[in-house]
Amino acid sequence: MIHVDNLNVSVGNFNLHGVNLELREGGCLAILGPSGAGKTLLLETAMGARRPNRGRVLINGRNITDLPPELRRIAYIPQDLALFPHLSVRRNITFGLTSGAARRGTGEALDRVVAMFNIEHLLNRRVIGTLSGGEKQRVALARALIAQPRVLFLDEPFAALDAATRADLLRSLRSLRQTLNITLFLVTHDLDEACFLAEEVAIMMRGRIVEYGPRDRVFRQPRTTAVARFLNIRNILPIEQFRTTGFLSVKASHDGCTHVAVRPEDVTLTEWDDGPSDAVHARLDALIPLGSRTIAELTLPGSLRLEAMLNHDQAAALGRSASDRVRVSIPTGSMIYLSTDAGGPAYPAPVLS
Amino acid sequence: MIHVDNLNVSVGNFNLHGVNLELREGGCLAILGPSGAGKTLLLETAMGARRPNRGRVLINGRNITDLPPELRRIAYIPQDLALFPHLSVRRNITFGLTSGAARRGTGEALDRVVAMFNIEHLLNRRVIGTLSGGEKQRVALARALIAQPRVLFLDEPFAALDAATRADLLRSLRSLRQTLNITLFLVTHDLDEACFLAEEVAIMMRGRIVEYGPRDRVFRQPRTTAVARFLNIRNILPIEQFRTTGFLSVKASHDGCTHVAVRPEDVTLTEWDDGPSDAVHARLDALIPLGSRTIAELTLPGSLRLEAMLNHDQAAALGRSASDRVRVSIPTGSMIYLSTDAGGPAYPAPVLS
Amino acid sequence: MALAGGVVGGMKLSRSLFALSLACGLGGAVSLVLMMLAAQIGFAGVRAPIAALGRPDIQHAIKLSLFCATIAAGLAMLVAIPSAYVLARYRFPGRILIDVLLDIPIIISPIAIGITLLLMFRSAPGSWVQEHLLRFVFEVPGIILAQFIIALALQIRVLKATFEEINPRLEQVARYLGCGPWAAMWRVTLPLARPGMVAALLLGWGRAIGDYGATVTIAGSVKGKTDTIPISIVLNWSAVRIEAAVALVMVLTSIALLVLLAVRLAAGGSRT
Amino acid sequence: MALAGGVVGGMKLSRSLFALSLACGLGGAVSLVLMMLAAQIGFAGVRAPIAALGRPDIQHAIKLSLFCATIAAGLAMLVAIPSAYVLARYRFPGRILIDVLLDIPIIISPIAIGITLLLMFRSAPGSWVQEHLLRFVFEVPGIILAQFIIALALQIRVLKATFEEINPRLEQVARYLGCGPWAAMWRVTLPLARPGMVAALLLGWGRAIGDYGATVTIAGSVKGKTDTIPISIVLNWSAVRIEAAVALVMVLTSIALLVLLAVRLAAGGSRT
Repeated sequence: MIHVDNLNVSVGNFNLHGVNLELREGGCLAILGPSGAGKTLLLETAMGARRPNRGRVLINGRNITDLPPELRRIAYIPQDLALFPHLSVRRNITFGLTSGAARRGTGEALDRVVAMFNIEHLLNRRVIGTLSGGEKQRVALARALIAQPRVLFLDEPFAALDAATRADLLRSLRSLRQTLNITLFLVTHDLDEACFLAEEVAIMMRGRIVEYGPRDRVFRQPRTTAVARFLNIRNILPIEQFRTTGFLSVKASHDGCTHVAVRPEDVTLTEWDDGPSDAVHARLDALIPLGSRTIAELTLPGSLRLEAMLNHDQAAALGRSASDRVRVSIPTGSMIYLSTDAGGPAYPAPVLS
Repeated sequence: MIHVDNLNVSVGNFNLHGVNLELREGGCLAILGPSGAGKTLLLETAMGARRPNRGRVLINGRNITDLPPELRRIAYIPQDLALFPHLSVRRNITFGLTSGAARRGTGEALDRVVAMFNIEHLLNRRVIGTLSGGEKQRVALARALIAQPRVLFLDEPFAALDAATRADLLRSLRSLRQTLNITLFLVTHDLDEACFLAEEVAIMMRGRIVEYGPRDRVFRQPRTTAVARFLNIRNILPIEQFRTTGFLSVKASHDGCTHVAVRPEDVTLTEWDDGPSDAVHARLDALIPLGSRTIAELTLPGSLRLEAMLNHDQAAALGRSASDRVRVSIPTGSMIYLSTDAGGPAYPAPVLS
Repeated sequence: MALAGGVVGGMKLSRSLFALSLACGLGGAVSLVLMMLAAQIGFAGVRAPIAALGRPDIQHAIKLSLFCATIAAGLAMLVAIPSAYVLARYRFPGRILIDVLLDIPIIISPIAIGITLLLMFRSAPGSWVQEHLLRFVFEVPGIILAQFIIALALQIRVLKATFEEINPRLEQVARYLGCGPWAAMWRVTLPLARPGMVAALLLGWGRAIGDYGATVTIAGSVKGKTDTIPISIVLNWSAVRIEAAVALVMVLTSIALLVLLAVRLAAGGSRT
Repeated sequence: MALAGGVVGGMKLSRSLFALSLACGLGGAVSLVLMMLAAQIGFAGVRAPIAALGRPDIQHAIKLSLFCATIAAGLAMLVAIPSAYVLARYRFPGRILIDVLLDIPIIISPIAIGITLLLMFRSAPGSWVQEHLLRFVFEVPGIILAQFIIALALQIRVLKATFEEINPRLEQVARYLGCGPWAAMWRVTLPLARPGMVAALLLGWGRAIGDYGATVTIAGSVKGKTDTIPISIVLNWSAVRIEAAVALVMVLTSIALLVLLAVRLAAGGSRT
């Protein structure tokens, strides 16, 4: 439905380089990346708010690169929501319906979105500033969707909300997608949001798409250290160092890859004397409970540090043990082989004290 | 070490009501709450940036309510970090050392914090604006800690960062606490941050502390629906409705409680024909993979909706099953009994479409 | 502990000095203005000046000033709104140069503006305009032109700041909600700019009504014809009709106060 | 599809009209200012005015103006900085009233300021000051006082906006890092306010040097004594020494341009 075709944009001395994306009708594409990667610039260019130096944007095969915004039938929710501060909630929501034919259907359209987002009680509020964060979000969604746009562009829409409100809105938006069959183009730096809403994910760094594909492929099999680090896969280690520590199941070389990443939830800990034969001895430094799960911090021979994620029962068992020594094993299938980015790590390597 | 004693503050028509808190030396207290709850106001009053209407703040038994800020030996990192834009990174970090005796030790003190946060390579940057979000954080921490303060006050310090950078900084701060034995006073709306750093948690809503205690107690056994909702416990249901659905192990009445909350990770799903005898039949509406875990959305008899959190293996097993019917069971011990807040829900109830 | 007490004591003194010097600065500035207001009333009370307001020549001056300033400030708004909008919203080569050019009439001496206008009407195209279209020199249109220029520059400055404070994303969202550029401006930008537009109109009007240098240079002080309030003040003062002059000074002061209060109210009203 | 094309065509026209009307507004404003600048040069070229600059009475006027405006604007800064800081940082009862009072000298007619100062010096305490301390009326100190008031109000306004734009948390963090209130101001606030302070000084100075109404009322136009540039312009123009008057107008215009450019450079330099 939406094709972004070799888009090049410059702002000051920041550039977007040859971005190609494709989004099918009713689908959801998430653009993920650290701040400053150019995500918002890409979104604004795809929407038509900025003119690209080169490249085209097509909707249903029609080139809309030069179409004025008011004729595009797309909706846009920016990070700050941009609710109109001089209008009541009702007038904010119906803002897009005052021209021509749409005006006659205002009543039903309003009823429809009001029911959809359950904001009946807010309709007569005169001052937008007194709404809570979640209420503002729902009003912004109602305003954007009242005219039944073809595509909804979202720029970090939930960044300022607390966990419970965000979780509610994510579920709202997810069920809306199914009801309305609307296409979503989502920019975010939050992994959970992308995971929850999108089928396709593109990861952007320094003005380039560095990974692009189905969500599960991108999240489970990143290809470079920079992307793996951005995806918050905590254990990223040089292959050689990993092997010399005793994990002999790690392949010595693999398509020119230099690093191996292992998710904390794929690391298995057992007590000192049990465990499979390929397990490696390690010292358990700390158990940090985090909601229903527990992070275990480990030190392996050669001062190698690893993190493991345990569920409640495993953590309780380890916590009871008198010794701080454990055996660590990692299934061969859960090793992710990574190459180092040609231009050095696009994402600065964290160093801890 | 820090005692906040019956603090009352007014700003405009917002009030903090009789806040009492206690923080031991080397401890970490997190103030959690939705935005607009008064968290920052509490922090600023505890630091002495605002004068309370009533109440006192003591550090080590000494009343510091009237002590000017520069004599308090506390450090402060606001949400926007407030790095000095006209100074280089080096001069930002050493800003606090230019008076009197501290000046002579500048060299060593600088070396110490630079090593601690691994910011050697940033020292000679002249313009703060070109640092990345994570780099700015580390510079702000170095500036705050160079003069070895007794307490560090943090106001939403990691709100603008992506998951990987935040995770790195949380681990830095956690290990620093152990190395430096510094006391932390943290304001945040992020549950994971509080969980990761704090031993004590206070939950604030509308200018009042509504829950206060050890982290595990507060997170595992909230007492009111508003707090449970803020803690993002997805399944909060009226006791009666829950019982009539078939969960007979739910006590009909319990200390005047009206609702029961169940964490999604405590809900067990099994295939239609297995499962314990007290299990209830339900329809599986959706499986939403989220990182290493999967959310299952269920509909129970009486249109009751529940969420369950599954690990990878459980989800895979359910995913293979041809039927969308499952059996749901909930261990008696994981039911959290809640009372409704006297003044109605302090936190607006979310309603989904 | 005694030492620490000493340090705290010293700090307290330094902090008091800090507060004191701030208070002195502000107190000095405020008392200067208050002394000036007191001097006006102290000189002749309010009765004699109010009586002087009844004189026909003073009524003529007040009417002429209100007429000219209102037309000048109104016309200037029509030019100032689009100019300020372009400068606030678009980036184009030469923007900074234009910005500087448009600030000249704010900072330059009104005398220089007046002389420059006289030079313009002495040139060949200027003379042609004078002869065939409209006489400006020593005439009421000259007053309006001078005041137009003085109001315009100030209005552009105020409106530019106003438009810059309005989140441009509001207009962008309005466009995606189906508004053309006119509709987006009419339904979003202008309503939000209303306090700034009121301020620009009133401040420009106030500056126009108080102008002496530019007005007197191009329109002269022709008694009964081009004597605006400031010109009439000078005429009366030199003729030692002090009550009449003071009466008009008090009129100008009251106008200034009313304008400033109205601007505050407009700005405050938008914040509720 | 044809209909849609028609709609798009109509929209295009409406959008062109939008751009056109914006361009007309800005173009009109800019060309008015350019015409004024052209009129100055067009009248006598630049040679005759430059020659006129050599005349001793004109040199006296320029020297006097530079002297008075520099002292007036410098002194005004000493009062304006603490006043603006208090107004920007503290909330106290009466703050808005003080704010309005301090804006009066910006919006009021300079003639009214001058007459008010004369009235002040006619009062008993004013006469005592004149006789025992310093003569103001018809003297150079009178020029400086008038220009001080004119510069002060503008400077407070500019500095207040500057201080308001500086994140107050920077000072707060500086305090917790061990700075007293003086040190926090000296090491954080003032360095960050430097572009604004340069702008306030230059704009106040530019307004002071261009003032005619207030200066002429309190200090008169005593040739060779209180004839600042604007007063000298009027004296020369009435004596039909047009080249001399135009020369001084061009001096004022150049000063205005230089001040505005310097303000831009100061602001731009801080952004790198």
